[in-house]
Amino acid sequence: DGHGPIKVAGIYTVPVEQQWVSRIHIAAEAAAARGDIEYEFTENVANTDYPRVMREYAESGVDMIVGEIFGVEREAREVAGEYPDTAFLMGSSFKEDMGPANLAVFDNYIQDAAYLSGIIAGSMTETGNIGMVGGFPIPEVNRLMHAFMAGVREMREDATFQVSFIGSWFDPPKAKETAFAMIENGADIMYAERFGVSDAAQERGVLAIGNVIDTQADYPETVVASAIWHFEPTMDAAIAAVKAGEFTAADYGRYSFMDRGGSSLAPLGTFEGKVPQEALDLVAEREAAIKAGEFSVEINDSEPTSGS
Amino acid sequence: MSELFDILLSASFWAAAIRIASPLIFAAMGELICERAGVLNLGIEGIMVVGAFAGWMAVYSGMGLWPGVAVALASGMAFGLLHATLTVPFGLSQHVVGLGITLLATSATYYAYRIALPQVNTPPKIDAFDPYAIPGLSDLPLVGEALFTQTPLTYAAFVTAALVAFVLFRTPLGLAIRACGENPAAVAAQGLPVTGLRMGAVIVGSGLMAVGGAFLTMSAFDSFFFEMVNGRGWICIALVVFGAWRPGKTLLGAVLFAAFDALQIRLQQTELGAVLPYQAFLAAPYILSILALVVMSRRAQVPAALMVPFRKGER
Amino acid sequence: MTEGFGETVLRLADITVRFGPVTANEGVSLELRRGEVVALLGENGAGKTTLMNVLFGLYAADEGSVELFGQSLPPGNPRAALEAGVGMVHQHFTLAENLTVLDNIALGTRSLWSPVSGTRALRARVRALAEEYGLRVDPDATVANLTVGQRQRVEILKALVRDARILILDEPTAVLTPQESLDLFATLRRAVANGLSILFISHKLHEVEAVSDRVVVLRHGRVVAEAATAQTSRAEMARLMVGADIAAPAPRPARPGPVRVALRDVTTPARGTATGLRGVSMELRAGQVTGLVGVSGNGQTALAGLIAGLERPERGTLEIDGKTPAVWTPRTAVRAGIGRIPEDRHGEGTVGDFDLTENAMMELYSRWPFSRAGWIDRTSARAWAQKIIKRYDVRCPGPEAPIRLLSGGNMQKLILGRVMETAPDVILANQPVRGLDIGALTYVHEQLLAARDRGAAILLISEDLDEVIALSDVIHVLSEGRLSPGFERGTMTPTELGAWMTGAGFEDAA
Amino acid sequence: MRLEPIPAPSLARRAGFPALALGLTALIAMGLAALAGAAPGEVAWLVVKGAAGSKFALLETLNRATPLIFTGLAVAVAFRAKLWNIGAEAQLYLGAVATVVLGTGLLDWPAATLLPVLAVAAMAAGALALLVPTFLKTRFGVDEVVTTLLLNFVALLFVSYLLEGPLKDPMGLGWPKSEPVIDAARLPRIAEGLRLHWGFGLALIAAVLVWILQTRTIWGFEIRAVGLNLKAARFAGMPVNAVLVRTAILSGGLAALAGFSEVAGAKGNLTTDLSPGFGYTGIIVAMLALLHPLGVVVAAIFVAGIFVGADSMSRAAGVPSFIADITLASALLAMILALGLTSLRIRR
Ligand SMILES: Nc1ncnc2c1ncn2[C@@H]1O[C@H](COP(=O)(O)OP(=O)(O)OP(=O)(O)O)[C@@H](O)[C@H]1O
Ligand SMILES: Nc1ncnc2c1ncn2[C@@H]1O[C@H](COP(=O)(O)OP(=O)(O)OP(=O)(O)O)[C@@H](O)[C@H]1O
Ligand SMILES: [Mg+2]
Ligand SMILES: [Mg+2]
Repeated sequence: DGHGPIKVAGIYTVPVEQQWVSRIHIAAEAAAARGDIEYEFTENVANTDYPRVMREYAESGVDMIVGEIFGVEREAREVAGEYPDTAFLMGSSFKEDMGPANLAVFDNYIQDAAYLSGIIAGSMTETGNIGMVGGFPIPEVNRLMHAFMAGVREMREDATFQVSFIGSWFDPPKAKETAFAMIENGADIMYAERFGVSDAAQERGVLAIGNVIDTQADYPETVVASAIWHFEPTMDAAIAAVKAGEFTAADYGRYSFMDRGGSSLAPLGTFEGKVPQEALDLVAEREAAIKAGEFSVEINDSEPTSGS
Repeated sequence: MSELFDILLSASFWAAAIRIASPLIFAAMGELICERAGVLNLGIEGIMVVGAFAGWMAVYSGMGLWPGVAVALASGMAFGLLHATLTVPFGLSQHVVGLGITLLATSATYYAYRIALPQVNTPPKIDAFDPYAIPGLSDLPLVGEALFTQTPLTYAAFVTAALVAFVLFRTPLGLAIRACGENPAAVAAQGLPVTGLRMGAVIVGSGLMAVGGAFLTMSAFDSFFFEMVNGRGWICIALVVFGAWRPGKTLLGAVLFAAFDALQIRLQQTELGAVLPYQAFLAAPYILSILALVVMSRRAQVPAALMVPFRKGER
Repeated sequence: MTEGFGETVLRLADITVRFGPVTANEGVSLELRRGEVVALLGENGAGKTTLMNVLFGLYAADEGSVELFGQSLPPGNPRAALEAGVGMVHQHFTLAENLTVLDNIALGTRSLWSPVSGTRALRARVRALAEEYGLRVDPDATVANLTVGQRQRVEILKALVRDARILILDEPTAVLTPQESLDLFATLRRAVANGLSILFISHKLHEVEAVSDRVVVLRHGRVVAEAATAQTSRAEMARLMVGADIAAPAPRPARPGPVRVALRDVTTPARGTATGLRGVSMELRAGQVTGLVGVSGNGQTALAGLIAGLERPERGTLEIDGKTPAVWTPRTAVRAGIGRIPEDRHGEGTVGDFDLTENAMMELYSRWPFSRAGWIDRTSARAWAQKIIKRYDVRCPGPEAPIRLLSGGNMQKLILGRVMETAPDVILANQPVRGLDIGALTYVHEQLLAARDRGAAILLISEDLDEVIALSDVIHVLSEGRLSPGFERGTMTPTELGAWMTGAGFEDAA
Repeated sequence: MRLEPIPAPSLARRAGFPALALGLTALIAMGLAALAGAAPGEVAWLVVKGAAGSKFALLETLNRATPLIFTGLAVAVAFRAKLWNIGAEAQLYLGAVATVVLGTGLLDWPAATLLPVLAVAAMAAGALALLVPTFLKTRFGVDEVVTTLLLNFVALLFVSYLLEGPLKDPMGLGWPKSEPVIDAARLPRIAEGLRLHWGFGLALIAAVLVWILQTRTIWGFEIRAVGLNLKAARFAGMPVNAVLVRTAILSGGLAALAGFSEVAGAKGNLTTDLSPGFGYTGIIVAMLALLHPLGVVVAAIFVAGIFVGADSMSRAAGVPSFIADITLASALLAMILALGLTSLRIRR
């Protein structure tokens, strides 16, 4: 298209290993590898420092800033307002109409895939007792848990769920202990929102469902299915908009939906042939319906609780 | 109520408590040694991070597990040397040095991680310590599963506590260390090297803290994550006070604290879990620790020269 | 002058020690022979402790050398001194209070790398030595629970266990009761008979006379005199120390006035190892010194605390000028015009890191002119401190110097000054001359008598019977919390008081 | 060989050692940058530029220093009385909670009355948070290092509960944060368009007031006496427990002002990551300042400047951003060593 690479800066409040952020980071690196962008990033930025870092990058002349402003919505919009020539593509709880014209929002709307992973889980559980360990009950986590639970119920109406939040993004030993407790309490499938949960499942010989990233390679006997977030469609759409000079306030959240390729169910891999056909059929049917726009999974951002 | 008893009577609950306690035991013993010698070591949180990284990295790059533990120990001792140099001969503020070392050790670890593993992915896994059922003992009812089917590093934690108790209370070296924490002038008057003793205690203590960190990446889990130490070091500071600076009571405190933690995880799935917010459960071990301190409070046990720098021949 | 003793065991040659601008020792030379007891005399701050610290290796001398048993001692190395057979009992005890007696003695007796503590053998040895030298103390007691006299014994045991052949005692009797001092001297005699040599520092000249073979006098860091004890006298020693003649204050008749403080059947609770008061009644009259004696631990602390405002009667009443105060705290005691000289000048009397000005106004800061409406007036405070420094001859770098740098005697003078300058109606003088040299001691006594003469009621608590007998118009004895009747000046001999102190008098009276 | 204190260090020592410390810090930062493959040459300059090279940079430094001044003062005041308050973090959060509870519309007053009321309410909340450990200390002899430390965790979980429960912003779309405070509850910006707000001015005023209190009033005299020798203070007639309580109120209140200032000045609302450890950094700030209230201002600006500058340098030089914390930690340790060496010399 005659354009050289645009300059993109990522600003993340956690290290880039964190699942959610890692998807953005990997998409950006892929775009950089293709030569579409020049990419640099700053990680582990406290929210107190976030507006300053935004401003520094904007001052340095980057074309687009990608990041997450859940904790600094108001200040971030102020900064964006001062740099109308810079595109801001930000993970945010709000919608595009609340901010300046150059700030677009996105989030991990992968409830479709989470729902499908729930169907598989529902078909694999024997006890009907499912354990779920999360970091914090924020919308990005809650909506996937709800979608997953809805999927499970498609196969097991009587399923019960154990839900716990460990109050930390990075404490695999704690997540593991929490998972152990749930397994002792009868869970035979673990929903692995955090690192450490699949490890507990593996050690105790129960199954796990992955989330956001695919970790089956690490737990071949344990992780049955995963709902994967692909940030590439979001990133690529934003890059194209910037290059075309058409970047405006918009909700890029749609690009995370399954029909846009923003999420998918990971290949069954080692569990090929081990999942009941009945479930696979339902998954195929619903996936087609979702992609055709005939079926939508409810987006429920409220905190899930234990129970049925 | 009956649910509570069911939990408390299950071997797996106590096994979890012992697992959770293990890193705390190592690190709390390290802190105890430092404080017995008269040095408050607030570097503990950062030193645990270093140990968690160093041990794991060593194994990841091809070393055996026990050599990895040794690397963790050495990394902690290196930071201990820095802490000791600044606080003992120079007598600088133990608060600043400790918090500064926590900041330094943490950030240096993360920096090293980024340079060592620049490609972003899930951190690689190592073959961590596996549980080892001690023949005979592990067949005992309840305690067999709780105590004797743990990883070797957990056994090492208990052995360490026993060793620390033995050295501190049964050997001349331990006596000298304790005396340094009570009245360094008395130690100097016997011709013993207060500076050397205090530095040695801080270095060895820091090494143990690092092993506590390594437990997280080499036994409790099998890879390294930023921030995974998650405040455990600060808990150990509290455990030492709770244990009245005695290894046995400190160990007991660690197990109790861990038991509260294991209990809150389980109680979240009971009816209580539906009523109380999850934060109440997470806060319970801290609040119970404070209450336990109120019940136990015996101030007289504080090493009299804790945080008091010593320079020979100063009035 | 040293004939009759064995070979020279210790030779200090031309020792000079400087602390910044202060020269604590200047060209000091000294010899000690086997079986000899040498007393080191000198004013507060003359450099005695410094010299002993050099000998023991705690300080390194700037110039000069130390030779032990013919071998020169490496400087600044207490280990070497210990191994050469020097034992030191420090002026301020070097004991770890939260450890046991045995632990304190064991410290440093074995290689640090020894895998066993060897306490069993040591306990036996301590028992044996304690028996031999009459140093009774429970090896398993925690030092914090011991009386000063018992701590003293632990310190000596520490030296004996190491087979010390030279024993340094820095003011060993400053905090001992007369009986404890006598026990100590008996011990020392046994040690000397066994071939020990002793260097001994004391301000109490009668002890020096009784115990030492030879005296060495330091003034301003230099040796100014040396003499066989037999060939000198107390007056001579005092003159050599101070450089001028010292005369004890002449006794003058008291003119007792009204009762200022009265205790009516007061009982106080016991605190730790310290006995409380048991039904004590007592009156402090204006213009009169009331002396209080007793074996340490018999309620002196409780009585002093009561007058100082730290303690309240559990039963009975305390009356100040005929009225029972509703609130009784240190603050109300100060307000009621009670001047207090505390027993422990480091712990209670002063704040070491405060300067002299701040220490001088410790009790008065909330009053005019030291503060107005909550604001401190440093200028008034400094002027006040300067006045005390001048009047009471407090030797110090100035009112802005931290008080911890002062010698004990000078610290005591500042406390005395801040009490006396408010012209209190009642003065509590608790061990007012502990550790002071003869010059300072005489000065303090004169000041107390002057206060009496202008009408103050004085309570003098001391373990030094001679001091109490010399100064008091009325003497009471405390024993197990009970108070004897008041004995008028001149009616009691030390022996009779001693009987009351052991409790005998109470039995006879009952 | 041993170290001995110098009574009155020369100006050369007092300026020279800190300069050496900064030099050492620069060397460490350069070495680390080189390790990450960046050219070390400009590193030191980039730090200075990032901290104070422009009006924006300078104001950002002062902005980040603002909460540190408050928490530094809080710690300095408490440590003077040997009240080991490690809980400034908890007090900060409780101050913020009070600000949010009253400032989001409950009190609909004009700024001139609302702001002082919010500040006082915040101080009361922070004071309360420290009074609990102080009471446990004076009443039961419980070590306050541990209680204040543990209460940090409890306070943060409490805030987390509030933000997911009663204080949750209904407009926040599920993210745990409070409603924004009303406009009248916002501290105005000092310069339009930049982040620095009048919380900084308030911090300076607080520092001067604390300094006056400590050096010129009988309360300050009592606090220092109690800290240096509690027995002597009691003997002299000082109301020791009352002094500790007063100190706790002052210290907790100052820390809480950091929370007030961050909410009313910087953020406008409360989240669980309001403070990236300002309470703990306050301890460092206080000790670097040798507990001097005016020194706290300097130390806070120093700490903030090093961090902001080194963080900016990490982007300019293209090295992992963790270098900012390493640089800060090195600077702290080097500086505390330099301050120590200023008044010490080696003898033989
Ligand atoms: N560590 C030190 N630092 C600075 N000055 C010191 C030190 N030790 C002693 N001095 C000073 O050296 C001088 C001699 O002190 P020293 O303690 O030797 O006196 P002393 O004769 O033992 O007095 P006292 O009878 O009061 O015990 C005093 O002026 C004292 O202030
Ligand atoms: N500098 C000191 N170092 C150690 N102990 C001291 C010191 N000064 C005083 N003491 C002692 O602490 C002990 C505690 O009090 P104890 O019950 O033994 O006696 P008491 O009732 O206080 O009577 P008194 O004070 O007259 O001896 C006393 O023996 C007291 O003399
Ligand atoms: Mg002396
Ligand atoms: Mg006493």
